Amino acid sequence: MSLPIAPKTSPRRFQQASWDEPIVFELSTPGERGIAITPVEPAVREAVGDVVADLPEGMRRPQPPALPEIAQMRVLKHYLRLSQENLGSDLNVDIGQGTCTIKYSPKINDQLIEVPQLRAIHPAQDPADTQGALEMIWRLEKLMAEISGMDAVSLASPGGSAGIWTNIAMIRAYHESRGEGEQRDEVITTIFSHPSNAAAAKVAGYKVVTVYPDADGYPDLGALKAALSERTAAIMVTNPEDTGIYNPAIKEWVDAAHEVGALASYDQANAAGILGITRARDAGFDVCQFNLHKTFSAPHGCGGPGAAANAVSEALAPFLPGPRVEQVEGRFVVREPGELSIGHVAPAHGVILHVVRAYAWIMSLGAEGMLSASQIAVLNNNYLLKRVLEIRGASAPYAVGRRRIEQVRYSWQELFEETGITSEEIGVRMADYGFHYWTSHHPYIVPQPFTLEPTECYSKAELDEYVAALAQVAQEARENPELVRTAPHNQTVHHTHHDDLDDPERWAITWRAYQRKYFGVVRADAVHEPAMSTVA
Amino acid sequence: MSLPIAPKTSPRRFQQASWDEPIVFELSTPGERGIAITPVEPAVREAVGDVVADLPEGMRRPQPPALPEIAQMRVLKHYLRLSQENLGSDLNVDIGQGTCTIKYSPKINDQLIEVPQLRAIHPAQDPADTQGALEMIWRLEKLMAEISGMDAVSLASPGGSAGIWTNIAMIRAYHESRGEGEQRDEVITTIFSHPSNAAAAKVAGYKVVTVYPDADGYPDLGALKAALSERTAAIMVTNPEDTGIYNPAIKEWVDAAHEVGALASYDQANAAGILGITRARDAGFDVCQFNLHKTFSAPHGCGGPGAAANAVSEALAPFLPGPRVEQVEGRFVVREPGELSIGHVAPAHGVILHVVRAYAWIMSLGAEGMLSASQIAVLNNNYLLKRVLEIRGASAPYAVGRRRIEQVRYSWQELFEETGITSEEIGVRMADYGFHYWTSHHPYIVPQPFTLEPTECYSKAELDEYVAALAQVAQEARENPELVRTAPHNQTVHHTHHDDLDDPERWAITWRAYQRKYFGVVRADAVHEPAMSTVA
Amino acid sequence: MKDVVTEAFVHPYIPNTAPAVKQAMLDAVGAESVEDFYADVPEDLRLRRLLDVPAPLPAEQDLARHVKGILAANRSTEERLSFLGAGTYNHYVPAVVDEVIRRSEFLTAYAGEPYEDHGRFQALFEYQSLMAELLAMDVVNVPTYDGYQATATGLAMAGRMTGRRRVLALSDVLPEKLSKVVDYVRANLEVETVATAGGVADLDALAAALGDDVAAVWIETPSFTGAVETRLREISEAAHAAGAVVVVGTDPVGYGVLTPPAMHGADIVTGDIQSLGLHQWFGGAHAGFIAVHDDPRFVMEMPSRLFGLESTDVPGEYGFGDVAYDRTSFAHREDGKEWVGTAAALWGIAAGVYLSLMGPEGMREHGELLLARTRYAQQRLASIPGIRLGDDALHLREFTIHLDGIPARDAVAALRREGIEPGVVVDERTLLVCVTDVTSASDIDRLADALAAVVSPASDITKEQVA
Amino acid sequence: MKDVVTEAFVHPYIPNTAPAVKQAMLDAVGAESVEDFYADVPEDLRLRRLLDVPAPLPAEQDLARHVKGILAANRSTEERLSFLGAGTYNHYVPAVVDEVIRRSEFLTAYAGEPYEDHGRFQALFEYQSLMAELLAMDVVNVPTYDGYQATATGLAMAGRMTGRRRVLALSDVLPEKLSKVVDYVRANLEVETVATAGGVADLDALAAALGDDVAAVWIETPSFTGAVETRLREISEAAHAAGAVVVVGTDPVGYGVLTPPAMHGADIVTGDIQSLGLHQWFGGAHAGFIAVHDDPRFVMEMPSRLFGLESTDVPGEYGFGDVAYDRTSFAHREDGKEWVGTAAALWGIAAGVYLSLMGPEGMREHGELLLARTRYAQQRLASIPGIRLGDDALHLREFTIHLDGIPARDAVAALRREGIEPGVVVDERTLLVCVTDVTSASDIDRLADALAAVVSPASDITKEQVA
Ligand SMILES: Cc1ncc(COP(=O)(O)O)c(C=O)c1O
Ligand SMILES: Cc1ncc(COP(=O)(O)O)c(C=O)c1O
Repeated sequence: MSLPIAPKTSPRRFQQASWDEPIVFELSTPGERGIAITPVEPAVREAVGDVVADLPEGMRRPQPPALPEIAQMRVLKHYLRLSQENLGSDLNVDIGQGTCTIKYSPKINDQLIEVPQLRAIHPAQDPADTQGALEMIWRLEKLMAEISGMDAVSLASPGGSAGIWTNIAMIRAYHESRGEGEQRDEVITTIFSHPSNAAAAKVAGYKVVTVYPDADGYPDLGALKAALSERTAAIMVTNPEDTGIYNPAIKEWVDAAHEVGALASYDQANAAGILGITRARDAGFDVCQFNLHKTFSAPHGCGGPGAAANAVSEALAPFLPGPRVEQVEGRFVVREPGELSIGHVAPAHGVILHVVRAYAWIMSLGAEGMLSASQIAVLNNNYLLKRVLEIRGASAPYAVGRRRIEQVRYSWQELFEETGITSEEIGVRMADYGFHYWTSHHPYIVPQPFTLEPTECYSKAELDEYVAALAQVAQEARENPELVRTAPHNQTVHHTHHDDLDDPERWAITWRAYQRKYFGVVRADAVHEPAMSTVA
Repeated sequence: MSLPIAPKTSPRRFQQASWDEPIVFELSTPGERGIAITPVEPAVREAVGDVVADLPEGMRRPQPPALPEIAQMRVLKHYLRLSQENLGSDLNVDIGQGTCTIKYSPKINDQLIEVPQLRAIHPAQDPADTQGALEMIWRLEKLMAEISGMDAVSLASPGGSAGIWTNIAMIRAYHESRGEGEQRDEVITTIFSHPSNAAAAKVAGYKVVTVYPDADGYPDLGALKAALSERTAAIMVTNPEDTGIYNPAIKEWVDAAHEVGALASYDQANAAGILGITRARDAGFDVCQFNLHKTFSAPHGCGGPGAAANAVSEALAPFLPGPRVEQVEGRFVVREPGELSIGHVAPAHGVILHVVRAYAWIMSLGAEGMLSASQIAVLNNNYLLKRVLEIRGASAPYAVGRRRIEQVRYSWQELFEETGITSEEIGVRMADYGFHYWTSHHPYIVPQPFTLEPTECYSKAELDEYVAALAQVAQEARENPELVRTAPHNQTVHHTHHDDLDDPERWAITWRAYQRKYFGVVRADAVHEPAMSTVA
Repeated sequence: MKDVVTEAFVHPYIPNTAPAVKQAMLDAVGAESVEDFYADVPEDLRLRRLLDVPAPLPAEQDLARHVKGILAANRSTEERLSFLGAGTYNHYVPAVVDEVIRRSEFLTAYAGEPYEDHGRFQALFEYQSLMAELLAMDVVNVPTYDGYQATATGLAMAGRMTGRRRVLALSDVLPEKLSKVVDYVRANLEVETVATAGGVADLDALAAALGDDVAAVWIETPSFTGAVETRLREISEAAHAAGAVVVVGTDPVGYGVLTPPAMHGADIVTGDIQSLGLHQWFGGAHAGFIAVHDDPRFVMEMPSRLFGLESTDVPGEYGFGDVAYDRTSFAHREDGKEWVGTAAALWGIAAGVYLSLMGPEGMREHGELLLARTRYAQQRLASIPGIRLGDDALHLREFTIHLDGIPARDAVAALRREGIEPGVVVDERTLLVCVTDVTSASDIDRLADALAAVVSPASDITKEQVA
Repeated sequence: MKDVVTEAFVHPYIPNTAPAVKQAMLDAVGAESVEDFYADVPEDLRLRRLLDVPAPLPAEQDLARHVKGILAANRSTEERLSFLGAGTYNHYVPAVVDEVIRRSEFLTAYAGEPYEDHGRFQALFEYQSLMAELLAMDVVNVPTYDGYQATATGLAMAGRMTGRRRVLALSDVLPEKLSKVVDYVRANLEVETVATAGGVADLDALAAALGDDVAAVWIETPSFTGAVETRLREISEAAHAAGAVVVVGTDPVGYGVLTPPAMHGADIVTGDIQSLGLHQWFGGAHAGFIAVHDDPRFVMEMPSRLFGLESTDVPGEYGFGDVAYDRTSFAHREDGKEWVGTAAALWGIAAGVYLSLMGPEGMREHGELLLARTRYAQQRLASIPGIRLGDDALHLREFTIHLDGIPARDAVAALRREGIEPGVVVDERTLLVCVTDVTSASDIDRLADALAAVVSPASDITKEQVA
């Protein structure tokens, strides 16, 4: 063959890197060193003697921990190889982490946080030396207040669910402060709200009531009203819900909650479709949280760190966690949490890396840009909806014929009925074309679900390529189901057997446990019996 | 299947990432932007008017350059994907770039050069503001003087071959300064010295005489003596040569050159096996150069930037390129090149990034560490030699039974005779196991050559794995030659047809030329006839 | 109402703002404008004005200048000599750690499957495994938010396991951590603080407080003041005798030389890994670990993800997956154990790289260095007239000093004027001083000299007197 | 003689210093000690002592502190207001560029095959292609060292092609570059400097100097002083009429708005890409390009590697390879064209990423910004009594000013005291001033005010007077 080169296929031919790397312990060679430690200074040694030998009885570790011994380059190589075996959103068209709002995390923002003036500052330093960090927090709080319409904001929560926890912790404290702590022991959520709303409420001691949608998939106002009572502490809802459907009666929901004395908590983890369109305050909410690592572009880091902004009404402001940053005569000062505050929810001021990233993202876009981001996210989503529905076997249950906001929960039910191929299997096969997708949270109300959220960050060409892959896999499911069922074929590893993962006798959660259970290799420092065995 | 997992194979199962990426131009969508430009300030606009419209006749580009229009995330994604399709030494056991001395480039050194106090300084700044950079240069020059035993050092040359050029340029200036410029018009090198010695001498106007080794592969002193005369300007030799053989008569070579009034130039691009063992000065050399990107660990950057240190005797010091850094009363000052200097060989002070990296590498190791690095590099090499020779079909021509220094030029001649598989084919197949190797420079004096240089940076386990892959491929060559011949199978792309690359009618050196030649797409700004067609 | 945004807005982060593409997409879906998509949002909830935020800086260089300009008001601990700890520590972070966690593939990944995100699963399984060796326990979670959360969850686990309500806190706990823990568990548990004696647990007080209503005995070691609990074995035995779970909150930095709590009978060991390869980041980069023995009664109470090893269709290939996924809120909403969400996985990878580099020797030497410098700093400061050590306990990295002649705040203010942060003010007369591998002997000498000059300006303490 | 090194030395960069492994390897090869391997090095050439260098800092944190400590003596152009150019320019570098060239896979790769190093081949082919669009030429090399080398080689090519010896340099050339070029080509070519008129080529002088012994007419545009050659078309015609090759040395930064030299008849266009996405790095990060038309007479004279597109066994797959490898010194030693070696490939990738980000609009706006700020700076400075512009030519980014009342060095010294680097001293009374996208209007105003105060302390020039 010779030039010219034929056109490329669509979807692309993809093959993920596969290094067949051993577990890091297997790279160990006795005597190797990964890094040298700065020596104890002779003057110190002379002054203090042998501090290890002097340790009290039983405090000196009898044998060194069985960490591997590996020279530096090989440690690096190992982890770089593992990194190539991972599909970050910088490499992937990452629209299949539905509800998880994968945006472009601008590289400049990563550069900005790496300056020593952020990376190497300590929260207890003289505030005169951390004015820049405090100003960042103060500025982002102001921006979040405007974006949400709320009165006060805290950036202390170290994740979206952590922010939900902060919401319910404040709500609990609020009712307690009014003497209604005992009485109000229920929280209402919807099944298409993120599970952390239900789960956090439970941890806070509440009974959780879950409302299901009406036949069209819209949150059921009647069902809510039936559930509300003077025992209700709060409603905790996501909107648009995981289906991408916006609750048109959201104000009525909030009003109904308020009518029984309950508060309304808005899980705005993902506001990517409605920034500058509508605000929590406009619907009457008392409290909401945004995920900085979703709507505001901070990267997801394989599952954290994340960060949330909690925004509240004036009535709830005293309950915000501390410390708080205030501006006094042009200087930024730190205030410890007050009487009513729920206290500290995490170390220091929260995840400052994401604070700076979110601030930079907002400042790059401004009001027009954020509005535009929402609009394009929604355009992308509705464009994708159109294209996906053109694939035989795919459907978008609920609200048929209506538009969605920023995401859609789709179903392969028809395809499944026709071929027996599940959504999960399709998801695995999709990654053979270099695309990830996720089904949905449990329970699978939507049968054979898959959830796509294109955000504003992907070009039409990328969406088209994604859809081409979906269509291709659907066709494979019909024509060559075995190919789909035996996937993955082009990824780092092959079909994995998950049976051992649920059996305590067989699971292997660490290398150490694996060595012990399967090879009888027991570490010298092994503690054989869990001491707590005295407990029934 | 279930736990436990079977042992891993050796060599490893490897598959390189393959994204089937289009050419960047194919990602273009009209209207997209990769980055926004800071706007012309209104005050400026008002003061200067429309500077583009005001350009003189013919100076305004008639149509914009046909660069692609791509949003930022997609540009990033494209290049990240390409990066995964490349086998850097951070990921590879890169001992097959024989003669190229791939060392671990410590990550700390990359961090150190990224401080604004290095990255954002300008060579014409007040020297008071660049004392740190000047001190680095000064310090590394001192270290290189000690390492080479020479009297003066310049770090101005931006690559190893550039350093060789600097060597011959100084030699030429030296002879000219003594009135022997005309008379001395020959340079002698050896065939196992790096080709740049021959090539640079030619550019400097010299006739090149190449000496071949004796039957044992040692540089032939008799042949040298026969070639030397009062026309000889210099001998320019590498030692150890590309074969890994150290010329035991190196001092006799130098002495013989000196006897006829010629200078002796030592290509020490690679001194990785002899740091702290023996020095250029000890053998009487007048000038030598080291590659900072080889022996001193600076990374190779896909083929540069590189950097060289030129070290010279006192007699040659006045000929060193400028500017020079000197220490005067504890301050570092910059001196422009003097009368005899060959002048500037590159912008400013040379490749400061590599200066700092090399300095940091030396400081991490110190004298003991450098010696140890040499010794282990040589141990690794002789260990590898032992193992490779255990593979049927592989040999190490010359100096049979003797040790080598830091590298070996091997031969697959036996295997080739048996199987018809060439060394080049074996190299391609090796990369199916995740290992690169390179054959050797031309001409292939050693038949079916391959050149391995393990340096001090690889563990025994890595060397063993490399050899296992070599043995595996040799076996494949016997048992399944087609498998080898049709390689690559596990790499980013497949067997490539090189015929078009040597035909001016068919080669495609740019996308633009490809579009024109194969699709008749001619850019609006195309210049149709090379204007120089008037030249015969 | 009309779109408030100008049609021509094109931003590098938003490809389909390119006008022709945008129009083509609207056409493809049969929409007049993007307004069509918001049909479900009632008009009275629509903002219908631009958000009132500052003018944007779409040019990256303008943005960078702006943000750097704000951050430039900070002075880093590279510019100040810092003895600040109290939960956030200034340890050296090897360049390789930064390199790995900067990798796009790790930094920007989220929740892919064990196939195309094999690297993440393996790196986190390795993290779990490396921590397990350091702690001498067989099960470690994928990191939760921070040490506060880890300990809070450790106690909540104990509550669920025992069905009891009392928690005895035997150590001095960092106040912010106590605040979090108490609020987190208070729906089910009451935390009772048992006063310490000489900086460590008071075993008599423990004996008096223990009973069959105690869910957990909670030890912090090193404690808030850096005191290492040396009688954990006795505490564990007492607690176990009462049917209580021993929950430890710790910093793993010392376990290259110190005996890990599991070897003294701890059941649930929790803590923060900020010391293992994370920068200080203004206290904004923490991650929490929870370690237990390989006992399903414990494991099944853990809310976090646990990555386990598995076989694949290819012999010799390591596969991974979620162990006992049914524990989690992802699987069962409020019926799962607490909740799981985006927590701190990247920091787990960082700590894994850190421990891979350090190895046993590195952790041993590092632990010894910290012990030695702590002791040296104690000696230097205690030798200053007017300064006493807070207690005689064994300390790692941190310890308190009492200032006789000057309020702690004043001492801090005075030393800040010299570019030194001498420690965190604990009370009127007490400072919490921290030394790490980054704090050299001469740094400590500088602190001592500066403090000496402040607390007893007349005296002239020099280093020689100490040795 | 015995090994001078202690046996116990273990370094993180040298795995096999681990004693047991080292011994096992010695045993495997049957060597007593590493000394055995040096049998060919005569004893009288052996050093037999440790090198006399400072004590090492094997602990990374100690090394980092030491190196940062030295570099801390520098003051960056982020801390100073800089108007320095003269070949090294302070342009903004997008973060994405840094991200890509930091990638381990690119940073540490070298010379792999077109298979497992496909990414490098494609990225550099794309670089060639992007540059080709900017320059409107069909062939661009994989970068050589820098613009000095590129132009030197461009002239050498002309020499080989024509077999002639004279080169006419029509523009003001950066002295350092002229130094390099002259020494590089002098074995074969004589460079004659033809004095400029009004900052640009003197066409009458050219006419007088041209002859059939002229190999090349050499134009620098923008010249050393930033002057843009506007009569290149006429120059080319004259040169071609004489059978000479037109070699241009340029900075491609302006070709989003300016007509590229090829469209005015240039045959070989050379220059530096430092302006396209490379930081200043003390002048240590340069790369040179050589562009020609797709004509084998030119292409076959290029010494650098040229990556070309190719088909593979798989339809639709892009393969790459070396075009006309036989040209090179790798293939034919001294019979190749000059030489090829490790040059500046990574910077080519950087520039490729930069141009991919910029696109046509970015380059257009950027070019306009530079023209506008240059003009603005000229206006502001020229309006200061005692300051005159060096010439009336069209300038891009740089221009000279003449100071009537004060030596240039003194003006520089005075402004440095205010943290301003006003420009490069060209001669007694002349400064070369440079503005870029990083130099804002207010920066220029600050320069003007500061200069005004120095050259005519009495006058009080304010910005208003200019507009
Ligand atoms: C609507 C909603 N709420 C809450 C969360 C939880 O956020 P996090 O993962 O940060 O805990 C998510 C994240 O996916 C979400 O989509
Ligand atoms: C011995 C020797 N000399 C010279 C060179 C050329 O160095 P560079 O590639 O930096 O031009 C090399 C590089 O491979 C070499 O090995």
